[in-house]
Amino acid sequence: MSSGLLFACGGLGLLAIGLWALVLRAHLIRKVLAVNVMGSGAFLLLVGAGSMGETGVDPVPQAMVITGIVVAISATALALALVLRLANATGKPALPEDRERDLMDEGGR
Amino acid sequence: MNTGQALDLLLVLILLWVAWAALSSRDLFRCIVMFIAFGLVLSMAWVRLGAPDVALAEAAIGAGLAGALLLATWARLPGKTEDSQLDAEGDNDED
Amino acid sequence: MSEWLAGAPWMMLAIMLPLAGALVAFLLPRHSALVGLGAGLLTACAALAVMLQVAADGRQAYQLGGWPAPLGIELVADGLSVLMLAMTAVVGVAVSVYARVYLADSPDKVRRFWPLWLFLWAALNALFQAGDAFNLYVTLELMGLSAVALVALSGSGPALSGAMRYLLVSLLGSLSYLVGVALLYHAYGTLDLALLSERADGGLQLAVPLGAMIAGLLLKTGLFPFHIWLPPAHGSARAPVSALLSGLVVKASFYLLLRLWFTFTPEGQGVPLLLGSLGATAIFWGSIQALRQKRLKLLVAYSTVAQLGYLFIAFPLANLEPALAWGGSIYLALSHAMAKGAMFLAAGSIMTQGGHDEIDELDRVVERMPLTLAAFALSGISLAGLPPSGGFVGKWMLLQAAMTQGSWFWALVIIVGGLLTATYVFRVLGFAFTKSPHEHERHDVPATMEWTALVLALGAVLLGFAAPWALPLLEGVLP
Amino acid sequence: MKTRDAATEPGLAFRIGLALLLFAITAGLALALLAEPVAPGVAGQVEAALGDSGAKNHVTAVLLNFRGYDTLLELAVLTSALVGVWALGVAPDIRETTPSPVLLGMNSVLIPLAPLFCAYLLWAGASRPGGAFQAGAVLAAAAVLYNISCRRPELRLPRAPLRPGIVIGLGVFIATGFGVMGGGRAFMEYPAGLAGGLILLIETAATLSIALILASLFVGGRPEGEP
Repeated sequence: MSSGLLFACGGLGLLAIGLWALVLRAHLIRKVLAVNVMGSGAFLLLVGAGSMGETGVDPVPQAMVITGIVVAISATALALALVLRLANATGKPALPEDRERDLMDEGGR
Repeated sequence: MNTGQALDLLLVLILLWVAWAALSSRDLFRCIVMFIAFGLVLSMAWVRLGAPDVALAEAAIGAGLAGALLLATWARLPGKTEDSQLDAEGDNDED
Repeated sequence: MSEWLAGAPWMMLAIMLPLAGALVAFLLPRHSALVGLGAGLLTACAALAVMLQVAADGRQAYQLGGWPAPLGIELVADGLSVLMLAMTAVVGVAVSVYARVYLADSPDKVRRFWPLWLFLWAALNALFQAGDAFNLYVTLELMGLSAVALVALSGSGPALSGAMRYLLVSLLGSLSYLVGVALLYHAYGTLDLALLSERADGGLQLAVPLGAMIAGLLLKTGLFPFHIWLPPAHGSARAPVSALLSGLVVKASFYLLLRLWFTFTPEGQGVPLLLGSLGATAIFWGSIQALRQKRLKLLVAYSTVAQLGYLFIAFPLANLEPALAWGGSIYLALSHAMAKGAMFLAAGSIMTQGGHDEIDELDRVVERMPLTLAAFALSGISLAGLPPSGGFVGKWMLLQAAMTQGSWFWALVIIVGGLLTATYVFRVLGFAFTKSPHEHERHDVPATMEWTALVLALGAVLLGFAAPWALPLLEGVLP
Repeated sequence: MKTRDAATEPGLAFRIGLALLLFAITAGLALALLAEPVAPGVAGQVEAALGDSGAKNHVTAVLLNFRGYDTLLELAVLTSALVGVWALGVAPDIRETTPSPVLLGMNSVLIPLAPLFCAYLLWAGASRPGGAFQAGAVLAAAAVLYNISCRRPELRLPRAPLRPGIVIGLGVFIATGFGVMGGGRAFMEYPAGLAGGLILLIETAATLSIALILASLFVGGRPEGEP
């Protein structure tokens, strides 16, 4: 089993874990974390699968992933700014349909 | 299976475990810390995949700045107690 | 004429002009409306020039950086691309003119609207001309982020939660698309769509990535049952933004879906039948929800859910009658963009005038704003598919495709959907002619707003006459 | 522990259904991943054209030259995210707190080092791992640390050149793309001898913008006084 395939499979695992949390968690910061984990999974799949075929490293998937990382931080920043505005406007960092749900936020200490 | 592959397998398992911890802990602060750790483990994975450029970007942006953003947002959420503050990242005890 | 046309790289300009415009509008916040309108007009000219080029000389390609694919990225424009570019130009200019007046009372919003809208315009034009699978991902993200920020611009609680949900859905859709790109590159070693089309030979290696990409795009297009995010986002944004989202942004992901379908021409009847059934369900569900809405903008937003359903009826019909089915679907997309754009703009004028958009409190709005109501009615005519509108041409082609192959079920869906559309449009018109028992505040609406909506709605009706010129552009594009 | 409201939480059946769906999706993706044959990517072509690209690092050559258009749009994504965050409103209040001495001590070492490290990454990017995005991120991290350690409003990010600094990366990228046209060259087609210098120019401007944008994103909104 090549390490490319191994990491690509790890990427699939991250996609599944992330999607699970994206659907089930109500707290919006958790949803943002979930999307980021999914994104990392897709990136691992991109580079892992790209380095399965032949010897040597293909720089194109790597360049795509660097692009993807910057896109991901942009989306994360916009999402977090929205979470904050939404929480300030409605009192809870959750979508209206999830407002009654357990947000699993115990303050941290 | 040689040493390199064993290391890779270990790295993937840690990666999955850290991701799971970042998404399922009941303590949101801990989740964010785990997410930063996730970014660091991931950048090791990039090194193993022969992608040092990606590893640098991941460590700086994916773990560092995304983590700082998440912590800042978390600290600014309404209803936080006074002592849950932004610079907890510098000297916190991980619960 | 064609020498003058060939002299400039219009395809690239149609992307770079709005991008540069966005930067200048952001840099000079006090002049953003002027910069934005200027850049918008230039962009529209560039898009129309691409259209003329393609109409004269057929498919066009442009190598960015001078590197040929697969090493570099190529821009590609064919008949389908230029129809979408032209649709964006027409709706974009109308919305720009409207927005300049509509937002004039809040200088804050003006400054934020223009850079975002120009980023969105650049993303749309880039998407319609992209020939590279990964470049498409970047354009999808640029489009998604600027669209989400535009929704949030209104600042209200519902708009913020609508924007948030929209952002999550949009990111999930793009990620699903990206997974498909990763697997395609893994299997075929290229990102160039033309090369992929040659190399892809079916089997799991094609089916799985294509499925992931299509699923992501369905989510972004808002096809039933993935439409949940659409009405809150489209209904809570400011009127010009709603017009852009319902008119253009959902069409962009639909365009990409068609592009992938035409590139890979998947076999089998199961998926087309599924897409068609979801489309039929969307028509009924969206129309019934539209009928039940109390707020005008939500009614118009649910109408988008229903009309998007029509676009997917083409999939099961295309097997035997590809030209009629795809042509009808694409023509419906074009006319829906104009009609729905006009309808949201008209709704915005009504809201500005009365300070609310409760349907049963419209209170004889016809007396005060006959032009706006005419715009609403005309766009309703196109949505319902009455002649000679663009909507009529599109639905008639779909109907013909269904009749010639004896698919009475799809024909019935098309006809009943049209009747339902007419019903919810007339419900609004009815209240616009009745007096409400309550008193309402009244504001003046600038004539520009009323006229822009009317011109766009007229365009949607007259689009029917453009069919003999527009449809031949699609020759060679359809599978 | 909060009490869970059973009625609003997704039930067991939903979770099982979701798990099955995720398993099916993952299995499908894995099957496609394992299917044969696998085609080689475009690594060979990158290698062959590397000499004309103006960069020795393969990834930099792809990012700034062969697929530079992707990078240009990616900068647009980053800029649009900032415009979007600023459109949401003024930056939220940052609570006045005294940062810990440990952090302050660390910062007095880290912040001066950051520009050095940034310059190294930018310069190294041409031949070794590094480049504009990593360099920009390091600079932004320094700004974030600075922001955390001195939280007095007058010590926040510099104000006057903020907007020009934010757009300069994308602006220089686009301007260079147009600038090299002529003599039959396409948009962004860098002349062979000049490619290295032009890439460095673009990367330097991009680093500055990326740093400013990332740091401004951390602030979470429009700085007070920005129109």
